Order: sequence, then C-alpha cells, then structure tokens
Amino acid sequence: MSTCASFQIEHLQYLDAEGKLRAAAPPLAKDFEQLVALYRQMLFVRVFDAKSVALQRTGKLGTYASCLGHEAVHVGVGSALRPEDCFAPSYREYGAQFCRGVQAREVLMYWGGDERGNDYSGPRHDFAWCVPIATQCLHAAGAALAYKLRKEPRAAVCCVGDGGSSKADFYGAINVTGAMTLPLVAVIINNQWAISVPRKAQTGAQTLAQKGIAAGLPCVQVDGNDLIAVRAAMDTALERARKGGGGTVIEAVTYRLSDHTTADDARRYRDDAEVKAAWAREPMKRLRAYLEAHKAWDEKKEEAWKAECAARVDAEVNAYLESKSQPVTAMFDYTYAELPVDLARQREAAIAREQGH
Amino acid sequence: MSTCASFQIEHLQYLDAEGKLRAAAPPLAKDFEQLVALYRQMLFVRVFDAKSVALQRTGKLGTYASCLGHEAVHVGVGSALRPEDCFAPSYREYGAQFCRGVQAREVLMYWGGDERGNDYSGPRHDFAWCVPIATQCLHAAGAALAYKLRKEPRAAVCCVGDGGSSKADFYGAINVTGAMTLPLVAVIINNQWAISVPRKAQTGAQTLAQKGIAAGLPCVQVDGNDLIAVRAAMDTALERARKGGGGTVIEAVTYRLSDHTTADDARRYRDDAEVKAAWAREPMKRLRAYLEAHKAWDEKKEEAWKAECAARVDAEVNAYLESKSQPVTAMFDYTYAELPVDLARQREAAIAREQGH
Amino acid sequence: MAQITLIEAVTQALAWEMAHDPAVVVLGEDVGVNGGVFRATQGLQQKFGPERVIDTPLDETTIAGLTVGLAAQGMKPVAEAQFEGFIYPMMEHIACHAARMRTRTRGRLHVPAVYRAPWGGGIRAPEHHSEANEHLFTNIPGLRVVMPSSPARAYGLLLAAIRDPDPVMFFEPKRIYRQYKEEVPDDGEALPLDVCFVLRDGSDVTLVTWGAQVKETLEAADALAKEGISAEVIDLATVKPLDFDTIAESVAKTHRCVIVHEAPRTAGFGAEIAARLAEHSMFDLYAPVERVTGYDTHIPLFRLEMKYLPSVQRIVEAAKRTLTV
Amino acid sequence: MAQITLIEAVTQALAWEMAHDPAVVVLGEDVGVNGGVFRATQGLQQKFGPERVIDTPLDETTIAGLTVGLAAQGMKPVAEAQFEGFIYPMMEHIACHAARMRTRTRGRLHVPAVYRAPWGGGIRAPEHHSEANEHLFTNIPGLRVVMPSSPARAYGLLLAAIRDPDPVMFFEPKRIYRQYKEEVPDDGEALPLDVCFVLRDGSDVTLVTWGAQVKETLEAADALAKEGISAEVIDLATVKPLDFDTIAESVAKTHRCVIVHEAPRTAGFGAEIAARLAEHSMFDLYAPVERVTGYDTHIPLFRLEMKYLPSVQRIVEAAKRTLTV
Ligand SMILES: Cc1ncc(C[n+]2csc(CCOP(=O)(O)OP(=O)(O)O)c2C)c(N)n1
Ligand SMILES: Cc1ncc(C[n+]2csc(CCOP(=O)(O)OP(=O)(O)O)c2C)c(N)n1
Ligand SMILES: [Mg+2]
Ligand SMILES: [Mg+2]
Repeated sequence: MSTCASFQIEHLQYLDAEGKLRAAAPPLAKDFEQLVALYRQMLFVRVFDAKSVALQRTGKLGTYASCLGHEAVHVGVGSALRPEDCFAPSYREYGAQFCRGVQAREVLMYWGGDERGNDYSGPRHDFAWCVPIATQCLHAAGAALAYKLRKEPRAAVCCVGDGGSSKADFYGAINVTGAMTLPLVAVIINNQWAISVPRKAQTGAQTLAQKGIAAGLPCVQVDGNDLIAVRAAMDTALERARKGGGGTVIEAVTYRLSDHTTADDARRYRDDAEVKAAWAREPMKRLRAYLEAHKAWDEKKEEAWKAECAARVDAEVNAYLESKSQPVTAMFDYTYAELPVDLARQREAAIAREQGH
Repeated sequence: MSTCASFQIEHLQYLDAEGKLRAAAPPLAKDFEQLVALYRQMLFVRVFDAKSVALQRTGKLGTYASCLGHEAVHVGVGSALRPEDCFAPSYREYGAQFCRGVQAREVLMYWGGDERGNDYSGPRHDFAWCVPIATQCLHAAGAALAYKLRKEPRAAVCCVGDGGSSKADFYGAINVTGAMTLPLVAVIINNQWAISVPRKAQTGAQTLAQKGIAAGLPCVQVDGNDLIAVRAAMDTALERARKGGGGTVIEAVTYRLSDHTTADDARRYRDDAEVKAAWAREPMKRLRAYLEAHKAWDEKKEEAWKAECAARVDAEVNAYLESKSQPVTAMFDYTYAELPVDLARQREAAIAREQGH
Repeated sequence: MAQITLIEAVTQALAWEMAHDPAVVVLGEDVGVNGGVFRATQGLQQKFGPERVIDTPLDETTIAGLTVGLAAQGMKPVAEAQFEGFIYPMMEHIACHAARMRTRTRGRLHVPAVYRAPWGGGIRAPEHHSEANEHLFTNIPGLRVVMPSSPARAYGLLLAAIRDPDPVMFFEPKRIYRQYKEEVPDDGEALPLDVCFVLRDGSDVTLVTWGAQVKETLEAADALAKEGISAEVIDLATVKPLDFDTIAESVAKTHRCVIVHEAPRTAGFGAEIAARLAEHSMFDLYAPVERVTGYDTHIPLFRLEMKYLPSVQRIVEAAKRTLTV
Repeated sequence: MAQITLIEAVTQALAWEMAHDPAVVVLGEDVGVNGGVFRATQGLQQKFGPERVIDTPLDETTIAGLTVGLAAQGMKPVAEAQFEGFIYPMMEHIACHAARMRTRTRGRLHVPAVYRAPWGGGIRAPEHHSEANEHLFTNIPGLRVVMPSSPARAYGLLLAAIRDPDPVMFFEPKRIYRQYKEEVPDDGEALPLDVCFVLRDGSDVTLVTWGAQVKETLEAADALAKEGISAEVIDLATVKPLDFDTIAESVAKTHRCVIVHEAPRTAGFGAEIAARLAEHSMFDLYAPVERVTGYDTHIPLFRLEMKYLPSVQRIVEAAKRTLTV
C-alpha cells in the first residue's frame, strides 16, 4: 500500500464576525476607498432586497428570491469580475449583477413575470437568471471554452448553491474544466439550505470545496460572510483563469437569512436559534465595524447612504410598476429568429383574439 | 488560512507484474485452493471471450464487447459478492457474472440480439446489462437503499468505466451513497480508454479514486490486474457495507487489451507500443507465475483446464446457436404486465402479418 | 369524511398506501419535513418516518435512478419531480430503464414506480414552473401517463398508479390543486387506469381534455348549454395508454369533436386523438376536429401566461365552429 | 465531384462549414482521432485541429450544456450524441436553454447550435442503439428537427442547420448512411429548412415520411406503380416546424394519405400530420389517413427488429386500403 495522491482544503477568513482582522490580509483590507464602495454596494442590495420582499407581500411582484445574508459573497464575486468576463448566475445574485450594470428594475421585471428583465443592461453577454438548478455551471464552462478557443483573456464565473452542488451539471462543469483547463471559476454559495433540505443531507463530504478534488482542480473554502476573503479567493482564481492556468472551485460558506423565496416559509423546517446564531455572523455588520474602527464609515454616512439607496430603489420600483405589459405578439416574436409559417398563423390568430375581446 | 480537511489516496498492489508478492498480503495470497479456483475462472472467461469474438467475426454474433485484460478485476469483484448481494454490471463484466451463475449462453444470447439473454440464471435480482453509460450506478444505489430500508445485510456493487466515471449518474450515485450511508461499492474499472478517448481526456484528476472524496466516501486505487489486491479492496468494502458502514469507491487500474467492441478498430487511435506494454502487465500471467512458483499450478493443468474450458464454451455456443428466435408476440408481451387494449390490437395485427407472409 | 382538495387527495392516497403497504416509499426534494413545496407530502414524514419519506440530494438524475433501483428490488417508490419543468434529467432513467426493464429482462425485473410532478401553468409562478410536457412521455412504450382532474380522481388514480406493476408518470395539474373540495372517502378504493371518464353527457359535440383544462372545458360546456348546445365532456385521465374507444363512441354520437390541451399544439397529445379520429371515425365526423391548445411557443412568464392558456371562450368558439360546418 | 454516401455528405458539410466559418466547432464523444463511431467526423480533427474537433468527457449533460454556453458566446457548436438513444441527458439543456434562450432574453442571447445524432434502427446494433425519438423534441418550441434522407439533402440541410441562428436537432438515419452514393457538389449551397421535399410526383395517394423510411416508402411507390397506382412521395426533411402546406396541396390532389414512420405509433409525429389533415383537409380526403409505424413497444433487439420496422409491404397495403374505401 502506497499513497498515490494527497490533498488539503484550506479555509480562508480575514475578517471575523466581530470585524477584526484574523490573519495577514491582502491589500484590499487597507484600501478603504474600495472597501467603502463595496460596502455601499452591499447596503444597496440589502435595501433593494427588503423592498422587493415588501412588493411581493403587497401583490406587486411575483415570487421573489431574497438574497439576505449573501451580500458579501455576491458583491465579492461581482466586483472581482471584469466587464468582459462572463457571469452565469442562478437566481439570487443581484449583488453580483448590480456590480456589473444590471439594473434593479430588471430584477423586478423578471420576478414580475416579464421576460424583458433578462434583457439586461449589464454586460450583454452575461447569462440570464437560471432556474434549472446548476445548469448555468455548464453554460459558464461553455463560455470559458469559447474564450479559450478564441484565445481571449477572459474568465467565466458561475454561482451555484449547496443544493446545486449535488446536481449533475455542477460535476460535469468542474470535470470538463479540469479536463480541458478552462478559465472557469465555480463558486459554490453554501448558504446551508436548499429550500428545506439542510446542507448535511446533500452530501457526506465534509466540505463542498473538496468536490473540486474530483475534477483535479484547486479548491478552497472561504468565509462567505467575509468580503475580503471572498475577494481574495476570487482575485486569485480569476487571475489564474485569465492567464490560462485553468479553473478553481470556491466554496463560500454563508447563510440564507431569509426564506428560500417569498413562496416559502422557513419556520416550517428550521430553528429560530439557528437563524439567530447566523445573524451574529452576517456579512454587513462585520464589515461596517471594521470600516468604522478605521474611521472610514460612521452612523451618519450609513444613514445618508441608506436614504439614497431607498430613493434609488424607489425610482427603480416606479420604473417597474409603470412598465406596460408586452403585447401578445411578444409570445411569438422571440421563439425563432424568423417566424415559421405555422407560428405566423398562430400569431395572427392571437392578434385577432386580442382585438375581438 | 487554515486547513479544514485533508485526504490521501492509497494504491493497493500485492502481486506485481512478474507475479512476485510486493507487500504483506492478505490470507488469500496463501489460500492456493481458492486462488486456483479463481485463476480457473479467469481462464474460462478468457477462453469464452476469444470464442465470442470469433463468433462475431464469422457473423454468428452481433457486436460484442470483449473483456480481454479485465479478468482479475471482473473475477475479483464477482467472487467477493454473496448471492444475496446485488450486482449492477455495465456490459463487459462476464467474469464477475459467471462467478454469480450467469451462463455463457446468456451472454451470447444478449449480444446475439435476443432479450432472453438478460433473463439470467444468475441471481434473479441482479441488474441486467446496462448500455446507457453509468446509469447502473444509480440502480445499485437504489438497491442499496432498498436493503438499508429493509435492514437486510446486503450490499450492492456497480462497475463503471473510466469514461463512465465522468457521467452524471456516477457522481449522483456516490454522492447519495455518502449522504445516506448506503451499502454501495462503486468499482471504477479504469481500463485507460473509453472507446477512443484516453483516460486523461476524461478528467484532470490524478486518480479516479479521488472522486470518492467529493462524496465523502472512503476511496482507494488498486492494481486491477492483481486479483489479490482487487479481492482485498472488495472484501474490505463489502464488509463495511454489509455492516452498515456505508459505501466505498474503488478504482481498479487495468487495461483494455481488445478493441472497444467488435465494431471498433483500436488501431485507429492507440499505439501498438502502449498495447504491448500493457500485455506485460496483464492479470493472468502474473497470477499463473505466482501459482506455479508455489507449485499450485503447472503447464499440464493449464492445458487440461483450457481444453475443458473450450469444451464447456462449445456447449454453450451450441445452445446459443440452436436457440430459436422468439415469436413476434414477444415484442408485445413484456411491455406491460398486462396488455393494454391498443397494444393487444397491434399484437393481433402483427400475428396476422406473420401468418399472411 | 371530510371535503378535500385535489392536492389533499394526493396526500390522502399516499398516506393510505403507505399505511397499507410497507414497500411504498416517497422520495424527492423537500418532500420530508417541508411536506413538498405544494404540501403534497405534508405530514407523511411525521407519520411514517424519514426512512420512508426521503429528502434526496438535489439531483433529478439521482432521484430517477434511485427510484429504478428501489423498484427493481421490491420497493414501490413514489418519486417527485418538484415541478414537471425539472423532469428532463429524469428522462434517461425513465425511458431507458423504468419503461424498459420488463421488456429487457423478459419480465425478470420490473419497475413498479410512480413519478409524480406538479404540472402546468396558470399560477403566476416563476420561469420553468409552468410546463405541460406530457408529450415527452406519451411516445415511450412501457409507461403510463396519468393526469387527475378532480380530488376523487386524484385519490383513486394515484392509488392505482402506486399499485400498478409498471411505471406511471403521474402529473398533477397544480392550477386546480385547490380549485374546489369534494368528499373523497379514504377507503383505499383505486380507480381503473387506461380508462377515460365521461364527466358530462351531451349530444352535439364531444369536448376531450385532461388535466387542468378540464376546468375550462366544463365551463365551456356550461356556456354552450346556455346557448342550447349539448356538449359531452371527456377527461382522458390516463393519457397513455389511451382509451380511444370511449372517445370514438362519443364522437359516433355527437359527430363533432374539440380537443383541448395546455401544451403547445404541434405534436401535443391532441394530435394523437385527432389522428385516431381521422383514422377510425372519419365517416362519423360532420366537421373537422378542432384543437384548442397552447401556442407553439414557450409558455410566457406570468404577465402574459393567461393569453397563452386555452380560455373558455376559445373552447366555446371552437365548439361552435364544429357546429356550423 | 465524387459520388458520396449520406454519411460522407455529413462529413463534407462539416468540413465545408468549418473551413468557411471559424466559429464552427465540433464536439462529442470519439469525434476526434476516431472520427466518430460512424466516421461522420472522419479526418476533421487532422484538418482543423483538436481545438475545433473536441473529444469531450463521457457525459451527455456536459456536452449539451457546453454547447449552449459556446453558442451563446459567439461560437457555432455542432454537438454529437453518439446515438440518439443517448440523448436523454441532453434534454434539459436543449429544452430549457438552447430552445429558450432567445425567448428568455428577448433576443439578447441566442443559441445557434446543432445537436447531431445517428438515429433509428435496422443495423443489427446493440440495445439502445436503434431509437427513433424525434417525438422528444417535436413539441418543444424554439427547436428545429431536421432529418435528411439522401446524401444531397444531408449536405444541404446540415449546412443550413449550422448556419441557422436557432438550435437544430439533426437526426441522421444511420440505416441509410451508406445505402447509396450520389454526386453532391461541395459548393457550400445550403438547402432551405422548414420545407418538405416532394421526391416523386403522383396522383392517386400521398405517401409522407422522413428519415430512413424514405427508402421503404420509395420502394413502396415503385411497387404501387407496377400495379398502376401513382403515389406521390413527400420527405418531411424538416419535421419541425412542419411545412404542412406542401402535404395539404398534395392531398388536395390525391385525396389519400399514408404516413410512414419508424417511431412508435402513439403520439409519434405522424399523429400531427394526420391531425392537421383532419383539420384542414377533411373534405379533400376520400379515405381515412393511414399510419404505418413502429408498434407501441420498444424496438426489440436485432433478432426481431425487422418485424418492428415498417416494411414495404405494410406501406403498399396501407396505400391500397386508402384506395378501396
Ligand atoms: C432542476 C431543478 N430542480 C428543482 C428546482 C426547484 N428548486 C429551486 S431552488 C431549489 C433549492 C436550491 O438550493 P441551493 O442550490 O442551495 O441554492 P439556494 O436557493 O440556497 O441559493 C430547488 C430544489 C429547480 N429550480 N431546478
Ligand atoms: C449514455 C451513453 N453515451 C454514450 C454511449 C456510447 N458508448 C458505449 S461504451 C462507451 C465508452 C465507455 O467507456 P468506459 O466507461 O471507460 O467503459 P469501457 O468500455 O472502457 O469498459 C461509449 C461512449 C453509451 N453507451 N451510453
Ligand atoms: Mg442553498
Ligand atoms: Mg474504459
């Protein structure tokens, strides 16, 4: 018996739950201008998120997937990307997408039942929100392959949940990334729950990061509530990817502080105590504490920025609420580049029906 | 940065290519009676295999998947199982199946285009040959779950190729095995090729065994040409499984000495030199050398047993060649437990057509 | 004996069968503590334990394949796809194994499994939560495809599906999960599979439908009655194998037929019914068969989805067209 | 200008388009050095390099999803399923993404991909190597389903499929891969999609078919001609979207129609054609539409498979039945 391979999974945390630096941190930890900008982005997302939930509760939005508690990992991922990189979200990563230019009104449009939400202002090549779990991972791998074939120094990034890391597509994506040395960064956002299914029911693996070993990829676990750690892991992975060094699997450990979506009631299946404990580790508080300790932020700035966020969000909400429905023809017009004869006839019939009633 | 998990992959080999014991071996290494029985089984498979290829070449059999070079891993796996365990093969593991009571004529029937081949004499609960790659892994996991739920001390074993270890179903099977502590032993038979695709194109992982890490399972790599190593790994894994200790991933490293199937021509894509080198490591020679060194086997026994194998195989071949086709009604009679009205009418029409022509 | 909804009837059938057959297990995503995202399995885990009501990892391939393995080894698994729009990764195991195991092994092994899924649109749900994809399965030999459209039929057909020795796709029209309640005795009485249900007798036109569209179709029959037109309404219930004789008999009487379904028109299952009518009932028909269906487009997100789904008015108009030829 | 077989025409079309459009890449299992198990991609890797002719890991989910990603980012991938019976794990990506990306994003992204697969039975192949599953895709909006039945059509339609900005399922009837050779100029000329081909003019009965059954159908037309019956033969070529007008026109002339396909009968695509005829051509038809199809069973292993596949004789008989009503 001889050992033919061995592996380690590292855990990355700089900023602890109290906002104290726990390890020799990367330059970002001292770049307060950037940190403040990122913190503001996180706060914007949180304000937007609360408003969206409220809109749903009052019947002005369909089912909505809250991102409460994911601000550090989402903004950490989104801010690390360059415009020419490609982002393949699931359905929750608004924080990442806002960094890239997607507008809040587009998020609302999508959850408001209107395909135009996916016609992002953000990078036009980014993938749309992706409901079929984990499938986005393979789209990102395909994008990464396209860039590699065209010798473009771009990376593709997908986000997938702890639940999604069980699905075929996730394994397929990281495996092909390893086999073909693709510039893909796969970020597993382990928020402990897949609707009502806890992380431990998904897999017997001690960490989700170690799934990368199966693909022969570098993999690392980060504290997903620590913006600095997320950014550090992303920066390293993206640089490797863009330079032709291949892919990375990052597990970002965080917590879904909200219900799964507004259609869910998490009290059915998880303890208040667990949620309460998770609030103590949430990502905003610790970053704020750190910024305040370094005089980069204070209560006044917090209030002022919150007010501005609220105003911006209101404007976005209004734009959404004032949007007119698409005409009935919109059902037909994007099915193919050109309308086949059959469909053209059905389209005519639908128009006639509209006019008839 | 702290290490949160670490892993080792062990490689198991007792009998080297020259038939020398390389490490402190398990009791089987000294149980020459059993070893001889297993060697005879391996030789029977090899004789059968050559005959089957010849049958195909002369138009008496359809496409056939040869098992040349896999004798140690197939017989190692099959002989480790108990009748009440469940075996889920792919399409190549006759050596394992013969240990369990499947008849050579059944193998021929299947590749001869007749479903009756799958109506095994072997354990009636074993799964059928499985062409859709890796799907058998999940059937074995389902069997393992059934046994666990019914508290039966039985294990399920699936075999899957190096190629198959890339497929969704393999990952799904080992993941659910870890998540639910199922008595499943997943044996990856790494014969270096998936038709024309070499092992290194399947994955960036250094070993295929390490895929088990992704599922939190014990995993080990064995020399798949070393019967003693295969049996040792299987015995350990099966005992753990039957005792409720959960699953194992075993990578058995071997080599496909034949074409992929008789429909394939491996000279299109692989070097003669590679094949020649692999012949030096093949499983029969080393076991024979070991047995002969310990006076448990000799040339005379070899010739006698070969002659007997040939006679037995001929009898099986004759039984196959003499089998009559199923009647046209056989197309209909196993589609549902009871014939739906529609199908009954189609069946009548088919009978009428038979009689008409 | 309480009044229950369609989805409660699903739960009641599962509970009955689990109580009476220890081989029955339920598995899927969120079926356990949460009782399913629609509450179809509500309370079952408390009653029967986590060994029989099993939350799986999030992988439909896994669920489908485990189910084949369980069923082939003596269990009677009832697997759930959380929404029918997520059933695609289950298809290899369903088509190549569940539907084929009996044929492949000449009866040595078989797969008495049920694959359940909430089906169809109209509940203002997010993307991929509104699919009506029965066509994926209706051409696959060895399967049954069943779709209940009332609480009583949900109860009786699900019991039959679980007891059936062959694999059954059981699609639950989620739009009418809670449409109305009716008394459904919890007596373990199954309904026959492979049989259509005539929900309403009529003499002028036959309306054939299944799933959630039974609602609009019955309403259309009401509307037609007000105009003096007597519509017979047939609920396929078992889409495959099709009980065509019941439809043919009806059309022999009414001489007219409108088929209503939610899925896209082209190659939807309505085509099979219309084709059989063309083959077997051509000389009974006084007017061309009409199909009122979804368009050949993806069902739009919910702001437009009601413009996609067949409406009462479209059904009424089609019925009248058959009467004016 | 050489005489080439259908499969050589596939290779020729791939080579042409790869030479003229650097965005075209081929991916799948064994497509590289081996040139595909049927040799459809023979020589392409030598010519265009391993970066454009890519052997993937053995996972159809991966192939399908990579293809979506490639196509959405400006490539034109031609993905291969080694056999059509292995296409199931591709379905989620095809149905939920390839077919839907344009709709979902209002045209921002789209998926100009081709999914090729050898299709159909009759070559004495092992289990799962003989499937005829076009029905899996014909109800899915946003897809094209194309099936060539001659070397020239294989060449022209494959070029069109690759150039088409929307996803195309391209099913190659492997039984006639090498049936005969014909001259196919390698001129990069595509054939139109969404159009049926009238292969033979006739006046007494219309025979509609696609894929490998074109062979038997043309033979049946010959046999009928010997008996003085003039059969028109239509090859759908593009199964979806269906060019029904060509069929309707023919039936308006012949008043009789026989549809021939290899897939199981129930809910096979023949049903759609028969249904449309029932709707639009009812008063043109002098006899019920006939369907000559596979049975509603799994195609058996090869000892029995020829008893499953529609034969010339079955087609001839059906045609005659339409003439004796
Ligand atoms: C293929 C598929 N199966 C099931 C679902 C239903 N579903 C939506 S979200 C979800 C849980 C996802 O959990 P996770 O991956 O951890 O992501 P999170 O929601 O926690 O961000 C499920 C089962 C789906 N959208 N797609
Ligand atoms: C789902 C599926 N895809 C493709 C194939 C075609 N195919 C048959 S065997 C094979 C290669 C399998 O290689 P491996 O898993 O290494 O097993 P081996 O043949 O070497 O034993 C392929 C691609 C198949 N049978 N099933
Ligand atoms: Mg989660
Ligand atoms: Mg192999």
